[in-house]
Amino acid sequence: MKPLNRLQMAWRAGQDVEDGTVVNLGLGMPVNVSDYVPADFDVVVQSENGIIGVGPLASANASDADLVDAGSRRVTLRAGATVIDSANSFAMIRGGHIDVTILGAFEVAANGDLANWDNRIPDKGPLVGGAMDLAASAQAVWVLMEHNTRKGGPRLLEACTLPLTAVRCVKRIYTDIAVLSVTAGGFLVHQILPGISRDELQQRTGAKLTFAPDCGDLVAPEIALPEA
Amino acid sequence: MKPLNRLQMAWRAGQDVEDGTVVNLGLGMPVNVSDYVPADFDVVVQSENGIIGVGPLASANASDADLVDAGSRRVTLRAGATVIDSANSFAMIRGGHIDVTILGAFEVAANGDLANWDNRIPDKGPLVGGAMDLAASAQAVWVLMEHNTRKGGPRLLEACTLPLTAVRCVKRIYTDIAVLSVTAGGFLVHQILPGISRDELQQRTGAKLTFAPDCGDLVAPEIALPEA
Amino acid sequence: MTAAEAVAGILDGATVMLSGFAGAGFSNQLVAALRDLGPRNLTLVVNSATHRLSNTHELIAAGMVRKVICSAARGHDKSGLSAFEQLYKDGKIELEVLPQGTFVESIRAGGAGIPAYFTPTGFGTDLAAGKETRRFGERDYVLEAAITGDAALIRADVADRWGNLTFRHAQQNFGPAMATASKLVVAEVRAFSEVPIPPEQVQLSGVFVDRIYVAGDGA
Amino acid sequence: MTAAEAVAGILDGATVMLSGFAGAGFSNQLVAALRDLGPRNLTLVVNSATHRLSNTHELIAAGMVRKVICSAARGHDKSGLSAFEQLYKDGKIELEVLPQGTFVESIRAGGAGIPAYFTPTGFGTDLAAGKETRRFGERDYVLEAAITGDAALIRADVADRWGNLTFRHAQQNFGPAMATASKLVVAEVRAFSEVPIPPEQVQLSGVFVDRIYVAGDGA
Repeated sequence: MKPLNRLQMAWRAGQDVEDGTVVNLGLGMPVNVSDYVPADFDVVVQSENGIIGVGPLASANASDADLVDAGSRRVTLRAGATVIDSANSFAMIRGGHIDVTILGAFEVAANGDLANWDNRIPDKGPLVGGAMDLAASAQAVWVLMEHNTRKGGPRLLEACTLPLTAVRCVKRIYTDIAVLSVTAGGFLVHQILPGISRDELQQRTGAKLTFAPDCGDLVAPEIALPEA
Repeated sequence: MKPLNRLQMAWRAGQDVEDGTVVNLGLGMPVNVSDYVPADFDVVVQSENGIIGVGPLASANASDADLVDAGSRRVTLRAGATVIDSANSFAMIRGGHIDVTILGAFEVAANGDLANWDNRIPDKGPLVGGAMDLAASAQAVWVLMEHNTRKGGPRLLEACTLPLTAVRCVKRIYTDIAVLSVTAGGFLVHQILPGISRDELQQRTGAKLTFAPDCGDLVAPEIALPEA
Repeated sequence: MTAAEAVAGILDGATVMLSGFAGAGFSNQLVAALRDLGPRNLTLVVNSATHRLSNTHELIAAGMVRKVICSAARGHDKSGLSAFEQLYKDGKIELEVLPQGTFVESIRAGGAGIPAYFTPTGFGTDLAAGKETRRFGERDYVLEAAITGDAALIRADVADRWGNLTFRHAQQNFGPAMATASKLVVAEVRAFSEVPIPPEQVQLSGVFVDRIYVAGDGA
Repeated sequence: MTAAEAVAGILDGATVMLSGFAGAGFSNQLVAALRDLGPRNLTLVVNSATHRLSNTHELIAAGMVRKVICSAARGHDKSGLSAFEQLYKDGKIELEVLPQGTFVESIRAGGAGIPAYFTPTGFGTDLAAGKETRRFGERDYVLEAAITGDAALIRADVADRWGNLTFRHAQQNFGPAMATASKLVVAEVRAFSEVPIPPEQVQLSGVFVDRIYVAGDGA
């Protein structure tokens, strides 16, 4: 079975979003998660530029340059939404009022350390944005990332090699081949892509894995990626 | 000439309020100051419960229990007013955005220390309210108080005997018999009630007085006190 | 939801925040329901322990309160002591008095994930006695700690189905900050709206509000 | 008032705050006027040093900027370096990067009289290197300092004669906090109203606003 594509990974994380929660979705893959939350769920998507209740993307002829999310996407407001300023938005984030933030990442350590910003790109200026606030203070931090780097190296490690975003914060990780949680004993595997053995998953991971007693198959519906 | 009554004292302070300023007026005598600011002045009266732009008192049949100032008086809003919450109101106060606060006081020291709350009334609980924030952070603190206690003792002292509200904060003092400022050299007298000599004023004051070169007469129009 | 249902689950020992100031924004029907519920050993976070237009004193008179954090604790009855003052005199209630700006900034900090902050307010006064101080630039500051609550009972004007609130005039006072700083937030409102309050009119997001009690005009 | 008049008096060495984020709320006409005015050795307080929809990079390219305090400084041009990045590479511009929540909380603190506060954000990361830390309860926190400005150039929707402002949607972002934290506050707005904005619609009190430049729809 093929590894999950980016939208399938977003779908998988979306299955774990609970009704009645407030979620913040990071740039890139994570913003797609809201497309896969059941339509009858009352989930509030918060964007750190102050939108409480992000709705679907705006249609081309109804888009508004002032109604954007933190990723500069022109969005709509869902029913019951409001907009606050950045100081209040980050007060909300820092104060623990976000139930789940779903972030992209470069690396996650077995103790939950997260590395998802990088100031080492040659000559390029650093870009941190709101990730440190979200990672430090959301009630739960979930990571959505490929299990391995393009060169095949592990992203789940005993200790991060890249600059940290926050310490001991990640609770769950959704990769293209597995679903894991971070426990006091390190990474715990809940689902594996059919066709990948426990040994192979361990080989592709830079820290010791434990497998949940009910560890099952990671399966997602077919979702086509949009043409680039 | 008779000492100024409470409304005359408020009138006198009102003569020094400048156009375009933001003022906060304490409970008691100070709230009357706004009645004596020239009508064509653009003065914003802030009340620490969040009203920015307090207008005149509400008439009996137009009063609204939700539109009150910090002294629980039913007020109106002036044109251009808004209302904010207490956290933002005190952020405004603490951040130095109030040009002048005019407060009542028990004692003022020659270094500007202010004592205007008292937790020593037997059995009575303490009451501090917003006075400490206003005294600590307004750009200028003016005090409106009788020159002497009911027993004739001085309220202007070398050092306060009552619990302090804030240190080194008072800039001007309007009493019933004099107008003074607080300088690096202590109390400087700007006006004295006609009929009171410099010696007598010094005798009624608990700290050394200096007299401004242009020290003049303290005169106010007749203003009748309302019947009790 | 009845007022009793709205305050259900507030337990002995809870820290409860109550909005209201200067006669506006008291959640008096919820406070009455809390009195009927009767939890003990409460810590109240309320601007005034003794405001004559609030029901706070009834909780205190009923012996339900262990401690009060406030900026004002002086009774208005010149002929005698308030319930609070009598208990305070007898050493039966604990009191923490804060400058009003520190009171509300500490609540705001509690809701904003700030455990402590420096403020110029109170430096050199009895209310800063024993507190850590530090000089920044030319001024001295006091370190103050955040305040959080188990429950907040606040008063607002209109709530919509999403829990969004509007406030009338000075009714908001401590309510928005308290709502951010408490685990269970109950709003007593004049009216309920099935349609959403327009986004630009919302003064407190429903994200912060857990329960709504429609009290009507009575307060 | 022309845009040039609106920015007049911003001097060499000034700290200037610029609003805007994610394409909304940039005060671009004021920034263009500031470029024409040409003060040198500026410190910019701006969320992104390099946002492609803001004119911030023109100030940097013109060599007017000594230091940038921001949360993002990465150019969008994949084929080369932004003006900021080139100067940064050459060691000709100073950079202070803060987590976005710390960036705006420090500005809010600057406007609210708080010289410093503890935050959990950034603890254990490179951005907290060298900063004071302290444990409260079970967590570790970083001490962060307030940020204040000599001038803030912010974008809003409508201003009234009293300087009160409204914002459209996500246009507000950093503007309200910056307005509280700067000595001179200039608002670039779409429209001006001679009649007061209704009290409950005001999003930033005119107490914080010194000058208004009516830019119309252009940004």
